[in-house]
Amino acid sequence: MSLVNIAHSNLPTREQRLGSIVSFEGLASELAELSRSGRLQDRPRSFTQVSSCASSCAICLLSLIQDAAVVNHAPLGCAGDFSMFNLVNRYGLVKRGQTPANARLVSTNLNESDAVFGGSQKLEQAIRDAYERFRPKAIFVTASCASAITGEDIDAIADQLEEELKIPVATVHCEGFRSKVWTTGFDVAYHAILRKIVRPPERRRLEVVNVITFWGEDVFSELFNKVGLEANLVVPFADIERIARLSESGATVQMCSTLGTYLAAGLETIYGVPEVKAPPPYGLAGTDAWLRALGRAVHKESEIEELIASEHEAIRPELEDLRQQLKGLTGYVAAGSVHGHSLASVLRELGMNVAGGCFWHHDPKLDHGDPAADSLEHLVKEHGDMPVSICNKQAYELINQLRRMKPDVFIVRHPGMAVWGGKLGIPTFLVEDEHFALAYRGLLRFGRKILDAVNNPSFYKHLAQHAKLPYTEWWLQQGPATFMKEAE
Amino acid sequence: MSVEQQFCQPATDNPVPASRSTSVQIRERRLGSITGFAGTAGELVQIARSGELAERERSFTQVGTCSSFCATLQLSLIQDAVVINHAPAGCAGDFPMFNLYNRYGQGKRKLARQNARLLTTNLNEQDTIFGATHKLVEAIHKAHRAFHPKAIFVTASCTSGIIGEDLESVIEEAEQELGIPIASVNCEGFRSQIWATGWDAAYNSILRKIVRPPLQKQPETINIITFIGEDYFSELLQPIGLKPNLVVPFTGVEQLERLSEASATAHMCSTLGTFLAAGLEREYGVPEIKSPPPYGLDSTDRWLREVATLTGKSAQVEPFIAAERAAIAPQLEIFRQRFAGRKAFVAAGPSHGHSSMEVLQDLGFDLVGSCMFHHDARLDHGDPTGDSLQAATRHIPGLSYGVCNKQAFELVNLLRRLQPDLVIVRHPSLALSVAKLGIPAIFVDDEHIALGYRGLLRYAHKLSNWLVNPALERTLARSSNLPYTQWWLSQPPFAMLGEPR
Amino acid sequence: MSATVEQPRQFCTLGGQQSVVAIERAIPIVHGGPGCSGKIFGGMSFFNGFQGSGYAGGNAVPGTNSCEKDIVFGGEQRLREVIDGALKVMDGDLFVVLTGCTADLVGDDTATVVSEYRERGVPIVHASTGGFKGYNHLGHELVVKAIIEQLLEPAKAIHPKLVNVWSVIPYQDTFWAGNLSAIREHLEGIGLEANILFGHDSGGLAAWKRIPEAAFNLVLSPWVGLSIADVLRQRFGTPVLHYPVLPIGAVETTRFLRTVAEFAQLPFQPVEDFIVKKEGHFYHFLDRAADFFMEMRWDLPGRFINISDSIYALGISRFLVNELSLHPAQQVVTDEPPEEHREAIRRHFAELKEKVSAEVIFSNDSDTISRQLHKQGYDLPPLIVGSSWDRDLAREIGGFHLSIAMPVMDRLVLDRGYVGYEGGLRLIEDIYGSVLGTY
Amino acid sequence: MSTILQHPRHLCALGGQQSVVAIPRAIPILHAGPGCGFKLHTGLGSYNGFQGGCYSGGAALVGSNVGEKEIVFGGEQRLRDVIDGALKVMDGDLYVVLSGCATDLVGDDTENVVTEYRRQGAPIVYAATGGFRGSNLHGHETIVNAIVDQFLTPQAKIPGLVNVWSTVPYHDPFWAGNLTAIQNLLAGLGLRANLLFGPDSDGIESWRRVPAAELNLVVSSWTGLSTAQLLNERHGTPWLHWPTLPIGAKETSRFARAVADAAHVDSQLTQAFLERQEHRYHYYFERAADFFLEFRWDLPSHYVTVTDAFYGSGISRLLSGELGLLPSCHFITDQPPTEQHDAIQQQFAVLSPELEAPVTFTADGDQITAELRENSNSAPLILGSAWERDIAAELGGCHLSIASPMMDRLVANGSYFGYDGALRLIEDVYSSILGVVQ
Repeated sequence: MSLVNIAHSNLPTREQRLGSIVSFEGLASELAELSRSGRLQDRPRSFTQVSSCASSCAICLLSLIQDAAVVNHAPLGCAGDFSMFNLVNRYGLVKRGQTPANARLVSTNLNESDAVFGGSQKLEQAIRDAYERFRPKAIFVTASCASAITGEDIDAIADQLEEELKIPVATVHCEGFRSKVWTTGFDVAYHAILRKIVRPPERRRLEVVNVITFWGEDVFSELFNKVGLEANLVVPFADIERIARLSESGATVQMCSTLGTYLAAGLETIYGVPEVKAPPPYGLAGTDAWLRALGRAVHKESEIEELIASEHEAIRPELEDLRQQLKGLTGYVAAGSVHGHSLASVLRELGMNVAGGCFWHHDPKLDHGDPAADSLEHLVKEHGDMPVSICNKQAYELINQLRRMKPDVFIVRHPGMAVWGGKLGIPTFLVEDEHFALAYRGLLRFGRKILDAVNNPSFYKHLAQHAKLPYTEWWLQQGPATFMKEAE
Repeated sequence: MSVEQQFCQPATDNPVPASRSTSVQIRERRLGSITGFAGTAGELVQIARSGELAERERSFTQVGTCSSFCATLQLSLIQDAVVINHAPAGCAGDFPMFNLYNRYGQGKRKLARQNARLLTTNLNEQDTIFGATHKLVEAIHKAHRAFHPKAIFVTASCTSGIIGEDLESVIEEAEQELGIPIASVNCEGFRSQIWATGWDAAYNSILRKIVRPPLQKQPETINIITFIGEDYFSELLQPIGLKPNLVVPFTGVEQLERLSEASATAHMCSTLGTFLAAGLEREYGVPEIKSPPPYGLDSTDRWLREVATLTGKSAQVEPFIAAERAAIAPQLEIFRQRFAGRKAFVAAGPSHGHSSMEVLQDLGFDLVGSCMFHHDARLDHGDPTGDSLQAATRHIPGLSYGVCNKQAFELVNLLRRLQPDLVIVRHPSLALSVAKLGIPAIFVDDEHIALGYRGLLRYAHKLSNWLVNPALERTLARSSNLPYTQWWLSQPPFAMLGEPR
Repeated sequence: MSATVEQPRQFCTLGGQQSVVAIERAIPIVHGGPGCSGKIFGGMSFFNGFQGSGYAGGNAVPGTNSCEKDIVFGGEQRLREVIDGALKVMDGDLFVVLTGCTADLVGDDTATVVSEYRERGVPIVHASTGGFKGYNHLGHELVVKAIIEQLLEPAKAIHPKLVNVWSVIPYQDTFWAGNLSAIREHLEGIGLEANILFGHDSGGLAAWKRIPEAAFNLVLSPWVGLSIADVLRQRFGTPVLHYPVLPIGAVETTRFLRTVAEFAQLPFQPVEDFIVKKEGHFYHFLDRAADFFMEMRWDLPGRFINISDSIYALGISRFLVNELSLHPAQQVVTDEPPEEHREAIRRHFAELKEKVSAEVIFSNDSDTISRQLHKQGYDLPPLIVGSSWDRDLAREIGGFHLSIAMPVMDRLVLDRGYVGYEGGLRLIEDIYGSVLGTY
Repeated sequence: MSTILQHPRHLCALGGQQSVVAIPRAIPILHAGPGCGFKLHTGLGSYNGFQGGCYSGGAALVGSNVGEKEIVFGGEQRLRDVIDGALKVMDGDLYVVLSGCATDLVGDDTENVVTEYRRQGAPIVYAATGGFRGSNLHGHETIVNAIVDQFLTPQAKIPGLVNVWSTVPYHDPFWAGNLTAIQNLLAGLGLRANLLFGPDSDGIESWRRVPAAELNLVVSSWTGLSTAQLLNERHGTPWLHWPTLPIGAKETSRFARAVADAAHVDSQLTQAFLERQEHRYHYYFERAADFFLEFRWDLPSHYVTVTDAFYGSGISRLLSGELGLLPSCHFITDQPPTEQHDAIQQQFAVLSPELEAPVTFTADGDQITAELRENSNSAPLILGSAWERDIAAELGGCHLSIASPMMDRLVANGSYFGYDGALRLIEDVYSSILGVVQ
């Protein structure tokens, strides 16, 4: 059976589709086992700090499509992250040698009277404005708590404007309250893309491999070219035409299967573009496995074997040296689930201990449902067990954990979380470019970065001396899971 | 060669310099130029014409500027050349300024922005005793390796001059080896009180080493000798089928090689270009436009007519003049009324200062006086029709007029008495002395802005912008303190000026 | 100082003129060629943060504008004329005659001429600053020593809290004015009276006359000023505290203040109270922006490169390493320190921090510098903190750039300073502003 | 605020959370959807000068993250859970509950819940800040007035104590530095500034002192007026409203004299203090005068402001009133109440008739861009948010970010207030220009 149904404008949340959870405390092996046996359950927290919502994830991906526009049907606060995506956009363009330009984002700026009398006219107006201002190839309408609660039929409006403007106008149901798992926002964005943008293939281009990713530097092309493949990075910084032809590629891979699971599964179920079902290419073992799976999918087994051999050879000396220097250091990882598993593997392969990991949520299965791609399983099998917390960015829990773990280095992948390591005096950095540690040479880059962080910790030491934590002594004495209720 | 022989060559009567000589005669001798005069414009014109113009030296002076500055300014903006300053590091004090000009101009002209190519041999105590030609050799090779320039200019300094460095032998050797023109520029600061001599020195090196005999004449091309202003000359020349060739800044060596192919040479300021223009006429028969530069209605008419006659465009020129005058008349009238009765003063170098005086009169200002940095009794071409001061003051020969190589203390004293509504300044950091008196001081950065007919309006527009809001001058006047004694401010402005020699 | 120089970062001895301009109501008189003073003004003041004329600088500087006559027959009479005029025309408290190449080469006896005036009671001194003698760093020291040796008398009594400050060079350091007043505020904060000597509200001649009263001389610079302190020790027996690192940010400033307090035997508590207050303020903002520093988004520079005078190269290196945990790449010292001081400077860079050391080269020639920096490889875009000359270089090696060293042609500088706790915050804002501004 | 907005410069009422974060040891508690708090932190705190999360902001923000269940069955129990936890976990002196769209729309009786806790003695107040209720500037006033209304008790007056209601924390990237600068200026006049926000505030103690002040100083075009009125009703404190941000010697001295008068400070002392300040200011101003004079010919002569009202008028009084530049147009982006528009227009009109420039009230990037394309003469100097970088480049002009959102600068304690602030602004403006033209 398929979870992908593009007849509907909306789709089930991760909780409903994949049984995903946002709270867990225990061993990685336990978590993997519970997931496999289908007995995994969420333990709601009574006390919480703010997390993130689907809206951010959706707008992030869509606002980086270079010839589309995004209309956020919401009060102005929901536009709080416009400026971030704008900087991501300008920055990415500069890195790609293009002139920086502002992102194409509009807010309908819902106010009190709209809340009472409805804001449908405003939405129509905003879509027309966006069309007039940017002449986009497509317009995405992102919903909000307010628009949903006041019960606006944004789908009807979108369809009507699509008629009028003769370009795809897609609704994106990323209302914040719908899901505790903000990655649901990726799913609804991809869903909109699958529904309104992707076309049936005109001709297959088997040498092209879709790479579902964020804004990181393109480290794939170099790798793929060596075996005669072409990397097609989506969605950020692609244009509508390129996305429309996703259906023609020979395979789909991902840098993080939490990110791309829905799009990849969609392309396979609807257009038969095979999804490479393996853990992402981080660390030697991970990269080997991932490349081999890709090799099978595109029938290039032998070329892949040569590539693997030569890359291993190329990095061996420095890798040995790095392992020597990093030996005995302990790391702690906090990131979105699969990418977090990847980073943990990388640390272990660099010869470091991993005190544990804190992942923002956990998907017991992915949309394709194939256990071969279980990155947590892979982590445990290849690199051994470790304590794991599942925690949707609850800083108070994280800091409680960190104070117990006392790692030598703290590696984070989410804005706002790194600072807590620093305030405890732990050398900490945020993995801004998600490809930084990717594949073989990434292993080296990442190792050097960690060395820098631990060799000069003065910033963190001073910060720890002067920073005041907003938490009570009482709390810091409690166990991290104190506020988790029993599963309902 | 003794210091005496080196510097005390007898003055020559020959107004046209022998351009094959590596050293240009200084203006004091060549053109009978002076830096001290107080009287009326009419008097100065008359005395200069009579050949009896004598210098009046000041006992007390403030610092001036030297030839080295002017020479380097022109040469450092040639895009594929390198300038080596054979001097102690301090003579490179103006490098940053030229660099800003360079990057700024490159931006305006859509060229890739790059630092100016300037080196100093950084002379030290040792070098003054044992000589430093070896450092010059090193510098030349370094410049060649780093930039692969099409030409190298070596500018002299007080130090290199006094210790008697033999630049020429070094240069000849290096030229042989590198196969590119290398020219010495004799711009030792102490040689002349008139920094404009530096232009002459720079142009002399260009005439000697760069300019080639014409391969094929370009009858449509007019050389324009200028600074870094925008190309408004096209406005005047294109309509009558001519093309301006702006030199020297922002050209390349190849463009300079072919200066000889133009059908005439004109100036944005005849003091600036006199040596180069005369040289091109003498060496290659490229006629020089003698009449004053095209600023102000009448001078522009005259200038255009002379250009047209020389290039056989007389038929086109008359209708063009009529049309242009008509086109600007209505707006010009509005400005004239706006500026009517406003008192203006000009402090600049001749002849551009004279041009500004004409422009201001055309715009309806009352000139209450002017002060120029020096005065040339004649120009290299020796033709009196080129007398820009006479042209500028033909209606107001009684205008009080001073010559003063930017002695701020005199200017401040003078302006406190005159209290004009506006002072046009055309030299760095003089504007401040004026503004501290609360008088609007307009520093004219782009010397072309007022050019021709439409320039009058451009200029007027800019002026009215600044005259609308003199807040800056007010702020300065409120707060500022001038470094001069009450005693001095109560003396007559030219009290420090000696009797004519 | 021998090799040829492309893109100079300091000028000649006559640059001492700007140190005179920096003294309140002091008037420089230049006995040199007509263009020297203007070039120095352009290079050190105007096209260096557009610092401007000041009271008696720029076009106001009296000068002899030596011409051939003066070269051939000597310029002493001409000098007398100009001094006479200056005393009448220029409204000043202290006159300093500086000689240029011309006068020094043809051997005018400027010293005698000037001393005649001094014997008549005129507050006038002479410094022989012919450009060929060295850089303006030397010129600065020559001017200061000239005033000390020719004008100052031993003090009747020593003022136990008074300290003479010899640190950044006026105008050579584009931020000297802000830096000196920051140094003053910090020293006063721990209970000393700082005799700053240069810049606004520094007291002019009166302050200089107090130099012999000082309890000690503070040389806050790797080497410039040490010879001044020597002269003062010999003449007045004033002890010296040499602190080579320009204090930027909390770590260094605190270390500096404690060192001074100890040397001056100040009461412990007030000093510590001041430090605690200042550190609290500084780290509040580092803490507030900690997310930013740690998240290192937008590839904030992986390595930093200083191209500046030893005083800045060292001060900023310590700051970036200590406070922001950045890592040094090649460092370039451009002020050509005398040989005897280079080893110490090398050592400071070698010991920036345990496990953190930097290679340093000494050069003031852009060609040499650029070749050296092109040799290195960079994982992430490096940050160049140098002069405006280095903008092209930064572009070539794909780095970020901030102008803080002479000549600064791309910034206007008024009272900005980088010294002390506040200065550190300012430097952080400027560095990351320049980085973020590129997107 | 009703029109559709491209490139917004302010956010929604829930943005008041940042004003709570700005109070030392105050803890905001959001009763809202899961993403609201972090979006607002991103837009106001992070990608706006990268000011950061500070003590209780960023990822430390407490929130009920209401989900489908709370939308359907109501979220009051969920809120109680979170408040219980917050009182245990978060080490604070004051707790402020802010409601968001979702909970306001479904009609949770948040006020009632919070009042229960306050009755039990918890230092906690409630502000209705559902995003649709207005901008974050309204949000700011809402939380301030909530604290005043629900928390303060009458106090005996303290001589010389002045409450400062001015720049809005985090929304103005320079708020912290500006408040410190105001404090220093008042200290120079012998007054004690009661700062309610930022590192120099005593947090809850300062707030308790609010009724004890002799004067409420409102330095802002309109935000804070309602607070001053409220305090006048409750505690009879008079107020001084100064609608322009004092930048530069002229304005700052005028401002200082007005404050001195209102607070009955000895005018001799005031005079002496102000003269010292002006003297120092003019030393640096004059030092750079060569530059102003020699470069104004070719550098931008006209400028545009795209800022909150009190920044715009403050800047124009420096640039036109002291530097002699010409305004080409002003955009007011903080959406002041319509009844304030005329008064604000006046603030721009006072200079001189020739210096009148059109004043437009809008927060829409598209309208701003369009109007700039039409009526900007030559290459303008644009002082606005980072959004204006593109249009500045398009018009070949120069640009400096001084308003939110500011993605191209990092701000620590930078400030444009007063004498030093003006010097700082002049440095920054011309440095940005010089960086572009060469």
